Amino acid sequence: GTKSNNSTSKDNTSNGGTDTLIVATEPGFAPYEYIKGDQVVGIDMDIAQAIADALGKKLEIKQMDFDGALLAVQQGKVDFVAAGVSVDSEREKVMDFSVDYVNSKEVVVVSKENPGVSDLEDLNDKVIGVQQGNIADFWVSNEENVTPKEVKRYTKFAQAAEDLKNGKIDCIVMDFYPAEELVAANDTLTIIDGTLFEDKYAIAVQKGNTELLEDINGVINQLIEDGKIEEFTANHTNAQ
Amino acid sequence: MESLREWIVSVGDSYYNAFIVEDRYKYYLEGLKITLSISLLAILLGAFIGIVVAMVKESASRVKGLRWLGSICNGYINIIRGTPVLLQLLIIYNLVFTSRNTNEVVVAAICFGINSGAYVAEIVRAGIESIDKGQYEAGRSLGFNSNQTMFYIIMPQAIKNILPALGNEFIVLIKETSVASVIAVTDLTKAAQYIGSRTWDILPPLIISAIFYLIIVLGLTKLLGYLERRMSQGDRN
Amino acid sequence: MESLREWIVSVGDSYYNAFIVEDRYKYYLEGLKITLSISLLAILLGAFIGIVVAMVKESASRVKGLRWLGSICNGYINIIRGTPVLLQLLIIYNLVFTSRNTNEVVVAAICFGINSGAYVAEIVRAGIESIDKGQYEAGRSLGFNSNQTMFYIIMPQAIKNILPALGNEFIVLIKETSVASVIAVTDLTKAAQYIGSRTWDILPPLIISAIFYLIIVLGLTKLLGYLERRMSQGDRN
Amino acid sequence: MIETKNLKKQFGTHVVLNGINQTIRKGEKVVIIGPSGSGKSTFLRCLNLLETPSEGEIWFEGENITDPKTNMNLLRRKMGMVFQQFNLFPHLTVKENITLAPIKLGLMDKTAADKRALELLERIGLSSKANAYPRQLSGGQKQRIAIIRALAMNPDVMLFDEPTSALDPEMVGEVLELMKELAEDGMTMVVVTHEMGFAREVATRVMFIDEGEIKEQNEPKAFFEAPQNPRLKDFLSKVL
Amino acid sequence: MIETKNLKKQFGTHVVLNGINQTIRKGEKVVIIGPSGSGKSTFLRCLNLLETPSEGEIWFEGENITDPKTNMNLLRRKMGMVFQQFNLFPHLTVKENITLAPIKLGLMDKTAADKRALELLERIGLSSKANAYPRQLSGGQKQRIAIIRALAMNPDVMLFDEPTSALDPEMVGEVLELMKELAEDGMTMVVVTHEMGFAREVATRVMFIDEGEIKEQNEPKAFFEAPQNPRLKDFLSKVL
Ligand SMILES: Nc1ncnc2c1ncn2[C@@H]1O[C@H](COP(=O)(O)OP(=O)(O)OP(=O)(O)O)[C@@H](O)[C@H]1O
Ligand SMILES: Nc1ncnc2c1ncn2[C@@H]1O[C@H](COP(=O)(O)OP(=O)(O)OP(=O)(O)O)[C@@H](O)[C@H]1O
Ligand SMILES: [Mg+2]
Ligand SMILES: [Mg+2]
Repeated sequence: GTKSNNSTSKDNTSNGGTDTLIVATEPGFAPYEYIKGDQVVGIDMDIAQAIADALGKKLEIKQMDFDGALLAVQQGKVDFVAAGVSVDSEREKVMDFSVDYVNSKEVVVVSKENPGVSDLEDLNDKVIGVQQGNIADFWVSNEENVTPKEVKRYTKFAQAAEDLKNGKIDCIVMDFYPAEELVAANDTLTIIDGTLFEDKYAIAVQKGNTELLEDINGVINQLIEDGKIEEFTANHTNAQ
Repeated sequence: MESLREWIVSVGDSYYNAFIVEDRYKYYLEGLKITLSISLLAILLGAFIGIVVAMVKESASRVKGLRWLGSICNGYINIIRGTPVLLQLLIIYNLVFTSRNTNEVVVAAICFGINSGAYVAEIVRAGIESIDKGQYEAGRSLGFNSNQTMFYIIMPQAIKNILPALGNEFIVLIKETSVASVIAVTDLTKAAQYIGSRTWDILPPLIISAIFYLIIVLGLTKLLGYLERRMSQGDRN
Repeated sequence: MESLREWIVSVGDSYYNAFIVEDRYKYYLEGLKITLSISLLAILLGAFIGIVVAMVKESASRVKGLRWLGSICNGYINIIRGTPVLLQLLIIYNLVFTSRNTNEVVVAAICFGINSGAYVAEIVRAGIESIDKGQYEAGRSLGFNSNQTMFYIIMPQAIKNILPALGNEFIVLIKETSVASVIAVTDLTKAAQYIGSRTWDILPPLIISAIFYLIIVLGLTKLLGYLERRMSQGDRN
Repeated sequence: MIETKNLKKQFGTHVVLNGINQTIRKGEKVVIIGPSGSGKSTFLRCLNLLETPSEGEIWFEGENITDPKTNMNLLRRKMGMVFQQFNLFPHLTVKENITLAPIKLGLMDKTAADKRALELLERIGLSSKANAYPRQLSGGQKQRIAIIRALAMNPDVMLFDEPTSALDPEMVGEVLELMKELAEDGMTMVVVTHEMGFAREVATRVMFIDEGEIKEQNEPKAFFEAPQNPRLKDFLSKVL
Repeated sequence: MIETKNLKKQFGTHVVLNGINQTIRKGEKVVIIGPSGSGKSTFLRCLNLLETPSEGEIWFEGENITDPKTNMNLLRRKMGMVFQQFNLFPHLTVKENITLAPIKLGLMDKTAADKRALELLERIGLSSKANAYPRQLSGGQKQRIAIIRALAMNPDVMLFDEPTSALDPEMVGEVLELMKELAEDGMTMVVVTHEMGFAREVATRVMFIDEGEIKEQNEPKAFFEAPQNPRLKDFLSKVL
C-alpha cells in the first residue's frame, strides 16, 4: 500500500534477516562510480564493499538514476546510497546521512572554444545543465544563488556533456572529480577556475535506521583514519 | 478509525503538495502543453513522411529502375519498426541535432515524426490496398496515367480509410512521447518526475499526470469514434 | 583523403571503445539478457491476464449479475490503454514494490505483463469473435453449456488466430521494455547509456544497442512470419 | 411431442413470429417452406431455444421448456440440429466431431463413443474418413457427417435448417438420401427446405410460413396441388 | 479497326489466350461467349492493354499498340470500357464521374464537359441524378452511368465485360436497351455477355472462345442455329 515517505516505520529498515547489503548508485559519475566491463566500480563502491565486509555481508549493487536512488533508500528498497550524495538540509529531513567522507567542490564546465560562461559570477541568464536531483540542481534552482535562463535536468552527465559540446547548453554545474574525468575525455571542454560552492559527500540511509548508520560511520571513520579513502581515490583517478 | 483519518489526511496532504503548493499545477499544464505540441507536430510530420514513403514505394514497385528507392523505403520502415523509440530518440537527438539553437520540443517532434512516418506509411499502404482494384482499372481505362489515377481516384478514397487510423496514431503518440523526458524535454511525464524530486514523494505527481493522460487519451478516443461513426453514416445515406 | 582516413579511424576507435575495451560487449549481452527476460516473463503474464480478462468479460456480458465484473475489466483495459507505459511502470514500481527485496527484473516484467494484459485481452476478444457464430450454435445445440462450448470448441480454434498476434505482442514488448531503464533495470538500452557515461561518447553505444534490437526484432518477425505461413499451409492440406 | 402455444418472437420492434400454435407429434416429418425472411429459421431455432421466444410457450415431451427453470442443455441433447453451413468443428477429426459431445457430456465412455461413431460412419459409407479433418471433405460429406454427429446423441427429434442450400447441385442428392433413410427409420423431423421433391416424397405435413404466421398447412399432395392461400399460390408458382 | 495477330497471354505457366488472330472492323458489334475461365475477360482487357499481352501484336487504327513506344493513355481514351462491377467513383457525384476525365485530361473545359454530361444524362433519363452519389443509385442506373461516362470520352470503340451479370434481373433490361441504342448509332462494340437474346438481336458476329482460342464464330443466326464445334454445341445446350 501507499506509505508516506516521512514515516519512520521500521519494517524494512533493519536488514537483520538477510545476508546481503544493497547499495544504490548511478554509475555515470566517474571516478566515484562507473562501469568497467560488466561491473560497477569506483571510490564509492570500494567504500560500500568495505562496509559490507565489515558487516560480514554480501554487497549487491543496484544501478539507478540519481534521483531514483535517493527515493529508493527512503522507501527502504535499498539499504543505502553511495553515489556522491551531497549532504543537504532539505535531504536531511527525509533521510539520514553518515559522516562525510569527501570534501568536494562544485565547478562549472564550459566549452573551450566559445565558453558560454566567462566566470563563476556569469551564470545568470544562461542555460545550465545539471543532473536531476543532484545538489547542483537544487543550488541552481534556488533563486537566491542564481537566476539562470533555463535549467536542463539530465539523468546522465554524458548526455549533458554531449549537449554542451554541441552548444545546446552554456555550461554544466557538477562535482570537481567527475568534471575532471569529463574534460579529460573531451578536449573541447574545460573547467572554469574556482569553486562555485563546496559540499560534502556522505552515504544516505533510510531515516531512522540508526543501527546501520552507526556501522557505516564506524567503517568510514576507520577508512579515513587508515588513509584508505585517498588510496581509493588515487586508484580510480590514475586508472584513467 | 483514527488511523484511517490520519491516513486520509496524509494522502490528501501529499496530493495537495503535489498539485497546489508553489503553484505546481502550472508545471503539469506546461508539461501537457509540451506533450500535445510534440504529438501534434509529430503526427503532421509523420503523416507527411508516411504518405510520401507509401507513394514512393508504390511507384517504385511499378517502375523497374526505381527498385532501389523502394529498398530505401523498406530499410527506413524496418529500422524504425525494429528498434525502440527511446533509442531512436536518443540517437537522432545526438546524431542530427547538434546545433546550439535546437529547441528540444522541435527535436522531439521530429524524432517522433520520423518514427511515426514508418507506421503511417503502412497505414497509407493498407488504405490504398483497401480500394477496389476496379477503381484503378476504371481510371486507367478512361485514359488517366497511373499517377493521375492515384491522385484523382485512389487517394481521395483511401484518405477516408486513413484518417481514423491517423487519429489513432496521434493518440498513440501522446502516450509514446512520454519517453521524450529522457532528452531533457519537460513534458507531462517529466514534469511529474520533477515535482516528485522536489516533494520527495514521487507517487502523487505520477498519478496526477496519469489522470491527465487518461482524460486526454480517452477523450480523444471517444471523439474519434464519434467522428468515425458520423463519417460512415454519411456513407450509408 | 587524409582527413577522411582520420575520420574513419576515429569512428572505428569510438566503436572499438564502446564495444571491445574493458570487455564492454559483456555489458550489452547482460543487458540483452535482461531485456529478453523481462519481455518473456511479461508476455507470459500478459497472456495469462489477457485470456482471463477476455473470458471474464465474455462471461460477464452473458450473465446479468456479473455486469460489474465486466466493468472492472473495462476499467483496467481503459486505464492501461489510456496512459503511457512509462508512467505505469513508475507508478507500479513505486506503489506496489516498496520492499527491500524487489528484484527489478521481476518488477519490470510484472509492470509490462499488466500492461500487455490489456492488449492481449483485446487480441483474445478479436480471436474469439473471429470464430464463426455457427460454431457456438453447433456446440450449444449438441447440449454443451456455454462454458463448455467456449472451452471445447471456441478457444481451441481461437488460439490459432491468437498465437501470431501474441508473437507480435512479444516483439512489441522487446522494444517497449527499453523504457524499463527508468526504474533500476539495466536492460540493453540502459547498458548503452551507462557505457556512454563511461566513454563520454554516447552515440556509438546507442547505435550498437540499436543493432542488437534490430537483429532480434527483425529476426523474430521473420521467424513469426515463417511459422504463420507453415500453420496456414497446414490448414489448406 | 412438441407443442407451441402462441409462440412469438421479435427482434427489437421487428416481429418475426407472430403467434404460432402448432403440435408436432412423434414420428411426424414436418417440412416448412416460405419466402426469405419469413421466419422459418427463427421458428426452428426457437424450438431448441437457440433463440429465446419473446412470448408464448413451447412444450417438449410434456415439459414447458420456455420455463426459465428448464435445463436447456439437457433438452438440447434430445433435439439434434443440422445447419445450412454444416458447422463441423474444423479443429477436430471427423470421428472427434462425432464423439466430442457424447464423451464430454458423460453419455458414453471413449470406447463406446468411438464404436458408435464408426457404426454411423459405416452407415453413410464414410468410415474411411474417420481420421480426416472437415476441410478434407466435400460439402455433401460434411453435411452427412453433421447429421450423424447429431444422431450420435440419440435425439428424439431432428431439426434441419436448409440442409442442402449450401451444397453444389451434384451433392444435394446424397444428403437428401440420408434424410430419407432417417425418415424411414421413424425419426421425428422438422425440415426447412426449398427441395419440393423431398417435401412431396417424405413429408407427412407441409407448412407454409409467411409474415411470421403459418398461413397454410396440409399433407403434401393437397398442399401442392390445391393450395388455398393466395400468397402460397404465388409462392408455389415461382418455385415449382 | 482492331486487329490481333497471334495474341497470346499467360499468367505464370497458365496459358489463357493461345494465339488469337481476329480483325474487328469499324461499326461491327462483336459478342463473345464462352465458359467461365475461358479467357473472355482477358481477351477484352488485352485489347485496351489493361493486360499486357505475352506475345503477338494488336493493331488499332493503323497503329501497333503493343509496341512499347505507344502512349497507351492516349490510346485508352479511344476505347471505352464498361465493367461488370460498374466501378463508378464513389467519392464523386454522377456528373463529376462523367466529367472528371474529359476535364482533367484537358479535352474540354468545365462548362463544355458539364454540358455534355447533362446531355448524356438527359439521354438516359437520369438528369435528375446529376448531383447524386453512386451509392444513391440502383445497379441498373449505375451501369448506365458507367456507360455514358465512357461515352463522354467520345471513344471509337466500346468494350463491355459482362455488363449485366451483377444486376438484379429487373434491371438487366434497361442496360441492354441503352447498349442497343448505342449499337443503332453505329458504335463499334465488343461485348462479353451471357445474354443470348442480346447476341441474337444486336451482334453482327458472335465468337465462341474456349481454352484460349476462338473455336467458332459466325453471324448470330447461323451461330446459334447451326453450331459446328462440339464444345459450342454442348455449351449452347446448357445456356439456352
Ligand atoms: N438475431 C437477429 N437480430 C435481428 N433480426 C433478425 C435476427 N435473426 C433474424 N432476424 C430477422 O428476422 C427475420 C426472419 O429471419 P429468418 O432467418 O427466420 O428468416 P428465414 O425465413 O429463415 O429466411 P431465409 O430463407 O433467408 O433463411 C429476417 O427479417 C431477419 O432479418
Ligand atoms: N491476374 C491474373 N493472374 C493469374 N491468373 C489470372 C489472372 N486473371 C485471370 N486469370 C486466370 O485466367 C483465366 C481466364 O480468366 P478470365 O477472367 O479471362 O476468364 P473469363 O472467361 O472472363 O471467365 P468468367 O466468365 O468467369 O469471367 C482464369 O483461369 C483465371 O483464373
Ligand atoms: Mg433461414
Ligand atoms: Mg470474365
